[in-house]
Amino acid sequence: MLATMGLITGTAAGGAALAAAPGAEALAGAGGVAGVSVSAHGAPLAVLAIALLPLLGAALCALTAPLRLGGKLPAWITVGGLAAAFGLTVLMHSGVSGLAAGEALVAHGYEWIAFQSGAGPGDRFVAPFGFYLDSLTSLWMLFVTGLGCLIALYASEYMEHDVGLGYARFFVAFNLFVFSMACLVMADNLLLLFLGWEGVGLCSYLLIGYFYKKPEAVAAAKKAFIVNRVGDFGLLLGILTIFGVFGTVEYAALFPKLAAGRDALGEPLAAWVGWVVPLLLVCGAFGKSAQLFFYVWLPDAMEGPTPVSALIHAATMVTAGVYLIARMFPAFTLDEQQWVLGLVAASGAVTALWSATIAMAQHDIKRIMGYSTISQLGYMFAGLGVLTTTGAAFHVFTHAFFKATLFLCCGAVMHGFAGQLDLRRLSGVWWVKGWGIIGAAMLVGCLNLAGFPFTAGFFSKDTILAQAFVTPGAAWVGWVLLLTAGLTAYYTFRVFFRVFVGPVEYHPGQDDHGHQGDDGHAHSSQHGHAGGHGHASGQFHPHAPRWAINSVVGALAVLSIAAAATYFVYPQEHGWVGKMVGHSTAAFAAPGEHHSGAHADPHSDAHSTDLRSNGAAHAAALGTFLGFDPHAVMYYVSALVGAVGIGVAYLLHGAGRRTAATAGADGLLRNPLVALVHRGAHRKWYVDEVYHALITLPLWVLGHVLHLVDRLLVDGLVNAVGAAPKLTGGRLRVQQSGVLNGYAVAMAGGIALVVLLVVFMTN
Amino acid sequence: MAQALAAAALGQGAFPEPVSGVTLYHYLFVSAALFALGVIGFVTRRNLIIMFLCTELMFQAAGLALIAFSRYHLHHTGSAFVIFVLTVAAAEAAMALALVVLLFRRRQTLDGTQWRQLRG
Amino acid sequence: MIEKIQALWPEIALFVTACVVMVIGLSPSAAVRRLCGVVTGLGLLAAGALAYTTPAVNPALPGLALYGKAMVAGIGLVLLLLASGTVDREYESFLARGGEGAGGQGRAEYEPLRSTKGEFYAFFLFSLTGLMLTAGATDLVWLFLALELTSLPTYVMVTISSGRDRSMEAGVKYFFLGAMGAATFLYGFAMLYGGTGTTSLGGIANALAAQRAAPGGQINPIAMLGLVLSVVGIGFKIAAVPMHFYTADVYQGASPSVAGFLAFVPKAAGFFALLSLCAAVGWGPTGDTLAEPLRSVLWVMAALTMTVGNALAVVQTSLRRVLAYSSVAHSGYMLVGVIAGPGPAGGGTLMTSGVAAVLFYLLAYGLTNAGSFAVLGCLERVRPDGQAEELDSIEDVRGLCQDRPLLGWALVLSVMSLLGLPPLLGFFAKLPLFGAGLNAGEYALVVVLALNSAVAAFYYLRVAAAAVLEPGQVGRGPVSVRPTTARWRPMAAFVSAAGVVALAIYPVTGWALFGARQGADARSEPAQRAAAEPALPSDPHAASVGATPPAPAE
Amino acid sequence: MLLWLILIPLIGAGLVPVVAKPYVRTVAYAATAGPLALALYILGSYSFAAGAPEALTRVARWAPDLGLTLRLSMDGVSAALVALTAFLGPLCVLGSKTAVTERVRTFYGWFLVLQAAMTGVFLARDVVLFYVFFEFTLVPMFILIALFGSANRRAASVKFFLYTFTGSVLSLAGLLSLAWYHAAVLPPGSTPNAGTWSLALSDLALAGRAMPANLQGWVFLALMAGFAVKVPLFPLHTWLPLAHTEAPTVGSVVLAGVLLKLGTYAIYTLVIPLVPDAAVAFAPAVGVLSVLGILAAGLMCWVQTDVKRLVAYSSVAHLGFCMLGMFAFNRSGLQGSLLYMINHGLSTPALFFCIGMIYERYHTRSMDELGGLGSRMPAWSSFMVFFTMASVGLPGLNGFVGEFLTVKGAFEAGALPGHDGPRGGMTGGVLGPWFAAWAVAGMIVAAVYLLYMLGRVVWGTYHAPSEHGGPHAAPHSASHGQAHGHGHGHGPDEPAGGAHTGLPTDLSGREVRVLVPLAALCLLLGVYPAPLLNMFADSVDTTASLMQGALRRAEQVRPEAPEAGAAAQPQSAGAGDGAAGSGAEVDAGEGEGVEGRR
Repeated sequence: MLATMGLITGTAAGGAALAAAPGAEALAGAGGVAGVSVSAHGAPLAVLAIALLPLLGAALCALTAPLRLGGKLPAWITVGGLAAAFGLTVLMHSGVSGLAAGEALVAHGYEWIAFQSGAGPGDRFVAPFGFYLDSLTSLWMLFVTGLGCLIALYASEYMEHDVGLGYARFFVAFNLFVFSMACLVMADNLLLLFLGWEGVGLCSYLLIGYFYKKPEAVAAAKKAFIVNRVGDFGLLLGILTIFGVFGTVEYAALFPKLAAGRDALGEPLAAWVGWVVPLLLVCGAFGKSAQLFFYVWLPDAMEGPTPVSALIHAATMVTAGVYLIARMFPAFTLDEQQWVLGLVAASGAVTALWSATIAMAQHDIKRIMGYSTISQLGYMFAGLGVLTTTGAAFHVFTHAFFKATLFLCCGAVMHGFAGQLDLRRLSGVWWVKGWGIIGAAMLVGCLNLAGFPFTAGFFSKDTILAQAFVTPGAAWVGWVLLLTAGLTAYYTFRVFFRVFVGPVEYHPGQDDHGHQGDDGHAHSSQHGHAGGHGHASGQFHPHAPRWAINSVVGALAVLSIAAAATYFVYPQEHGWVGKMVGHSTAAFAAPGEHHSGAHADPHSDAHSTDLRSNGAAHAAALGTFLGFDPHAVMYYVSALVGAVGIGVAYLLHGAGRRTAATAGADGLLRNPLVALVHRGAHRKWYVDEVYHALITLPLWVLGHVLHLVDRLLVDGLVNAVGAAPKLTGGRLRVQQSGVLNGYAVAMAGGIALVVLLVVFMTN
Repeated sequence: MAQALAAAALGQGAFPEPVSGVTLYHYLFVSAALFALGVIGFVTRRNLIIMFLCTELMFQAAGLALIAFSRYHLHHTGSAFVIFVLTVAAAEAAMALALVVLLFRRRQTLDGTQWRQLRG
Repeated sequence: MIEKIQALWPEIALFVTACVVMVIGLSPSAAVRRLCGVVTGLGLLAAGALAYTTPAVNPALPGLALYGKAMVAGIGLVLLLLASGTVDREYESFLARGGEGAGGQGRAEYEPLRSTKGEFYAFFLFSLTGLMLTAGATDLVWLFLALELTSLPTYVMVTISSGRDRSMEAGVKYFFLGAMGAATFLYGFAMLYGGTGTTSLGGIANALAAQRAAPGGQINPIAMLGLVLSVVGIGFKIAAVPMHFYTADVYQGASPSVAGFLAFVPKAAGFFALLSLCAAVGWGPTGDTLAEPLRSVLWVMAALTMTVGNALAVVQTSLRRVLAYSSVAHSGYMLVGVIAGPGPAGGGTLMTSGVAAVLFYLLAYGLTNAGSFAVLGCLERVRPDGQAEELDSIEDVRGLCQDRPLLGWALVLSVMSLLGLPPLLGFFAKLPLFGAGLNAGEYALVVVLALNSAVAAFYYLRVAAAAVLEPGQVGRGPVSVRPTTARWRPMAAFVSAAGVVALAIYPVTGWALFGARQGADARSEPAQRAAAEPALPSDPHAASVGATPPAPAE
Repeated sequence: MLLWLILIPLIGAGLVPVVAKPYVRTVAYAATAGPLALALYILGSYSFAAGAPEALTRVARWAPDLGLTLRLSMDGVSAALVALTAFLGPLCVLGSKTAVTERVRTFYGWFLVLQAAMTGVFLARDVVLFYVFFEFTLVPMFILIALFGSANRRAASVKFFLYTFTGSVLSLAGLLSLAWYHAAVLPPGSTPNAGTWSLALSDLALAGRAMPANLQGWVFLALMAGFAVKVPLFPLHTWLPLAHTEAPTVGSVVLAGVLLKLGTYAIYTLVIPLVPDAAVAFAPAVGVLSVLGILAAGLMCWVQTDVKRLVAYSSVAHLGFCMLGMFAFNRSGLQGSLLYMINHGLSTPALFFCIGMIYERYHTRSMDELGGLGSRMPAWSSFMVFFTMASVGLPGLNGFVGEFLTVKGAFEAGALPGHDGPRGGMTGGVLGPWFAAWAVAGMIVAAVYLLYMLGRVVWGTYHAPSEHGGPHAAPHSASHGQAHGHGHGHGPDEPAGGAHTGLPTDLSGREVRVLVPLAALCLLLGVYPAPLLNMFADSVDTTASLMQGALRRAEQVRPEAPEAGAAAQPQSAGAGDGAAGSGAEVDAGEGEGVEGRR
């Protein structure tokens, strides 16, 4: 691995100085990136260090286990490495932000897979290990490395029960995740993206299954990986189709061809390319981003340690699908009808609503956050589908911060209350001593998620909502999303009102982060908290978060508020995120954006690489919100809807609550119809059961049937053939009676037959 | 059968002058009959001596055919062959009788089917 | 006359030796009697040397006589090692002990009537004489006499081989069925003579060629009937279906040493005779096919022989029967070569010549088979009644590789070579059969051959597995298997095993194959041949004998 | 030099029975390390960019009358496979130290013979010499399984021997029929050596290509009868799970690592170049069988309870990818297929090693009896997860590159509708996107069963058969957990399998030394497959050019169908099993697409 680094960076530091490497690389990278922004298309190899630092971190963390380097060393390695990577990213961002729209830097490491793939001299398949840097990359990498660094810091405290081997394992996977995510985001070709794509899947698998003694965790990990693989099926086929049609998987060569609508030979594309390729890519995106039909893995993924849920299953990995679609947006606009985008919008809206309903009926606060993540991802997809890549990316950006905040708060609660996550068994946490910062941060997160006015979440959600009403034919998407916004506000504050405010009451959880202690792990004896998590609630003392958790949560809360500010930075380009997106391949002038007074931006058309006649066509039939300009009124509408949701939540769960277990909503459940719906939603609409019955079980049965067929029929046939000589021999053996006359008869018969044969043949 | 074969094969029906009344067919027929009798006897009889005599019958059937052909072809090759056949037959007879005596001394029977220990 | 004698020097040498052996075998002096084996060996060596003087007697197969005789002498030496000590073991030891025990008298007198040693070796030599004569046969009369000379002594050898009931039973079956087979091919010879008007093989070839060349182009039905009957009758010698029934019973009943002899000598005689007959018919003007329906008969015989032989071998528990049925199957393989014929005129290598393939296969089979029977003959199993019996059941060789590694591995090598497992001799023998079969266009037969080769693995593997895989018996309870007193037999096994390996290694293979090719060469063109293969050794005869070091018997 | 690659193990095998018992393993080390050093030297000092280097070709006389020559040569493909064989050798010796304690001489003797024979297969350039080595691998493997295997070993070994032997005898007939055609039918002068009896691969390749199509078809079937069994191509695979399950660890390692590659290598070297037209004609059928194998074997894996059997079935699925890529006949597919051979030869043996280590400790392979080893054996578990991921085809590890390229090859071996003529990456051929799609679906199945295996063996709560579990199998009381609280990282001093195994709970240093080189190579080839790709390039280029020619010929022969119904004949036949219904549209396009190729 080190050798690889040396090869890539071309510096002596990579190969030789193990400990000094991160620092040296960071410095080299800093200088390099800063200097490069002037050069047009080459980028210094040092940007590769953004990905390779976490990889090095993973290697170092892995080494601590066999070397028995105790303590929190892995965490510090991780935090340091990620901080350096973040620093590099910032430098990279400064380099990239100077580029003109549509321009990108390419840092070419080495040729990962390359060979002559055809007879012609130019027929080469090349999938380099190289990075394609434009503003979209930069946007994603900023929050990937930044959040990664913060959450690693948080995890250093959160995971302290596991100091020992598990600790190192956690941080190896954590680092590996950041590496994979960096590859995914920064890849300059689809195959390297696929590497990252599968890599994050692996890390997700390893981290969900971190508490591997819990059967649920193992099952959840397996489920996550496999469902993701199903999505990857589409992605891989999409990559193959793209190579088949365009003859390249490298962005730098691919995007011009996509823009021109020409295939590898310079001829116009067949019509099917316009929908097959996007459809296949969407399949991958749905899998990774837990959209309709594929979302089932994400709630279960909450079995993983909470920092993982925050980083991977809320902020970064699950937005990879959004990134993919944004990155490959030119492919989505190849088709005149763009019905794949319509599909994306529809599924996004349905997913958003669907999972919001489930979230309303859950009791596990982490699961509620999980379903809320799916729901918010639905928003993002709907945003993509209704042609506002900016809105989608902005929502990704804001969501990353506030959802991370929410998760980390939930994690802090879980950490402090011995794994207790049931909102019926916790109450008034904010009022417990030492939980102030957490409570405040939770409030900030909830406000964001609920779309409370002037929070970042409010603006980003609003962008999508408004555009949904503008884009022709997507109004129903807008209504669904609007409804979902209300539900979101309700379930978010349901959590807040029940857990963080109200009477102080808590019951500790049943386990210590899933460690049953039936093996050689005995963590409790190692860090001086023996008994701290005693299971008898009588003597239970919540374990208040210490500096690392508090500071990270606080910082994130602040950031999630601050994210709103980016909306106002570049008003001509729909905010900072809009500028970033607008300069990248995802640039797309959503229809009607220039109608909006606040966002009027005629320039955006200039960035549109491939709109061709579509913009005009759409402009003819722009939608409205009940006759109003959606961009103008949506602020008020969504604020109203959010407020209603919060109000309902207060009425049902906040007002007049005496104990943790009861709330005003309980009365509602006595209504049989409500109870029925509640049970359905609580059981997640039985989707898992349906999947099991329709897919898993039949395949499993098929496996058994095949195995039987294999053993009885196929192998039976083989054995029958094998037994044939024996059977024949057995038959023939009867003739070998040992009787002289018998032999004579047989021989005479043989002679007679031969004679007859001759007579027959000669006549 | 032999008649038909010979007719088809040799295309001529009669011996040269001295024995013109009797054709080659007749000899061949007798020879074939002898051979068939020998075979049938060999497979049906159990007495070793009779069985051996049946093989002698087959040998002599061949001898008869040889002589007939020898006459037919008007040279003595076949006749000479028969002399050798007789010699060999005699040698076989000697061996057969020795064998039969040996076997009889062991089992006090001449029934060939009694020897069926080896089989399968 | 003197030319005829010149062609027969090896046979004369063997005949004379046989007479000498018969006499000295009756000597009252044990030392002189012991010389029987040695003299036999010397006779074989002399015959082998003299074989080199053999002229090309059969115009259709000029090399057959030379190669055949040389090979017979060579394999004969191995068989002699194997045959040593077959008879009179008990009697000689009885005499050596001075008549203690059975006789009861204080001092045992040598009774010539009770000794069969001289006869046995003489019969051994007579049979080989017949075999050599078969190789050089140019006339049906000669062929008939040679075949009978080959067979008649073997009847006696089988019967006296072990002095047990089973030998008698084997003898009676072998003799009576053999007589029927002999009568069949004799009748065939008669018909052949009738259909062509001559007994000379050359004459027959000319007559048949003329018949085919005549308008209508058919071989005379009588001649064809004769040919087919001859082939079927000779099928008894090679143990081909439908004349194979005796094989297992006889091989099992006879002592392994004689069974090993039977598996080679009559078979070789049969194939020499078949080749001579088929050469007289000719494999067609271009050397591709035999005349119908002879080809069909041979085809069916070949296919059935391999299949039946293998199928029967699969279900056996007696190792001797396994080897017997496998010998049936091997005949079937070789029949493919007979059908294929010598291949195109001047056609390159052994791989296209079925005749050469058969000849080489005979050499390989004779050598290998002698080895496997030798291992059986080296050991005896003590039965509960105290009687010792040479090995029979597969059970008896269990763990042999651990108990007696040399013998065990010799058995495994032989068996694997018989299976045709590369890189052992059997593989290189089977290879030309494949090539020749394909060359003759007999694809279906080649597939049958291939599948049968695979079936053969079923039982050969079982034997080898029993010897290799099973734990040794020594040191685990009472051992019932012990070596026999025949001291030279292991030598046969070792020589065979060494040959199986050595013949696979260049350049030994080259010599042996060259010999086979010489033997098969139907169109003697020495100059051309020399040009084609400049670097080959000039002494083909040394090849086939060379693999088997001369070793005196007893 | 090439001869030494074969001779060193053989000499070692000769020494094993005669040296004193303590030195047997030393001899084995030397005799396996020798070829490894030699192979490394060769890899280091020769370039395979332009075919087989002159210095690495050796022709010696053997049996001229049979046309046999001792013709050895080494091109990039054989170099890689020889290196793989040599690489696994010392690891096997190292890995079997505690597993094999009885009949040590027999074991190592035959193991060395096996090494020599396998190396010989990759070097032989004379078809009969090839066959000799090919067949002779059976004997040592038979003995290794039959003597050192587990309970049902005898049946397994016999089935292995008979099944593969039966097939390969037919292959011999096929090879010889080529030689016959070269010698007897081909008019002299039409190829350099036509009319003479030759068994040289180069001569026969020319002969085979000159054969009429129907004859090629028969030869193809005969050749495949042997080689497809060895691969094993579904449904000829039934010997494999049995053999793997019963074989000793080293047997499985060699079986999966190298022996199966003999089949694919033979198809690559002896079938495709020799009878290209028949290969094209049968490619759809082979493609369907490969895909069926990938999917069916994958599903069968999923329902196994014996972990070794699971991995064995996974080999069937994996080799399906290999075959699929090979019969795509384009550079991607061939490169992928060759790469897959190497990669499968690293990751699957590693898995077998891992399972073997478990078997040594717990004497069971049943996932019902044994599981949750993650807590007991963290180091082992890490390796297990690593190699499983390599096997799943995780990008960045070796399995992915081959898998991707084979699928890519299969995808491109067709045409995309709406375009006349190949586009971009498409090369045309008789497979196509639908084959690729099903194969990719197989990758999902691979994830399912391999994670199922991990979930049962590595994750979950620890359980092991009590009678063999050693001290750790004691009741899982809390106090017990506490007592071993620190045993986590320093397990090596605690025996697990009881005194009779003498093995530590987690991996010993020796076992780690076995696995680390494999892991290192898995990773290296995953991130930097270029050396292998470059080594294969020349050979692949030759084969691909040849096969594209054959495809063109097949195209011309094929009757011109009037309309879009011109689905390539084999295509529609091949896709008939599952892709047919929905694939009609694409098929139609392919029919048109393959015509106007560059």
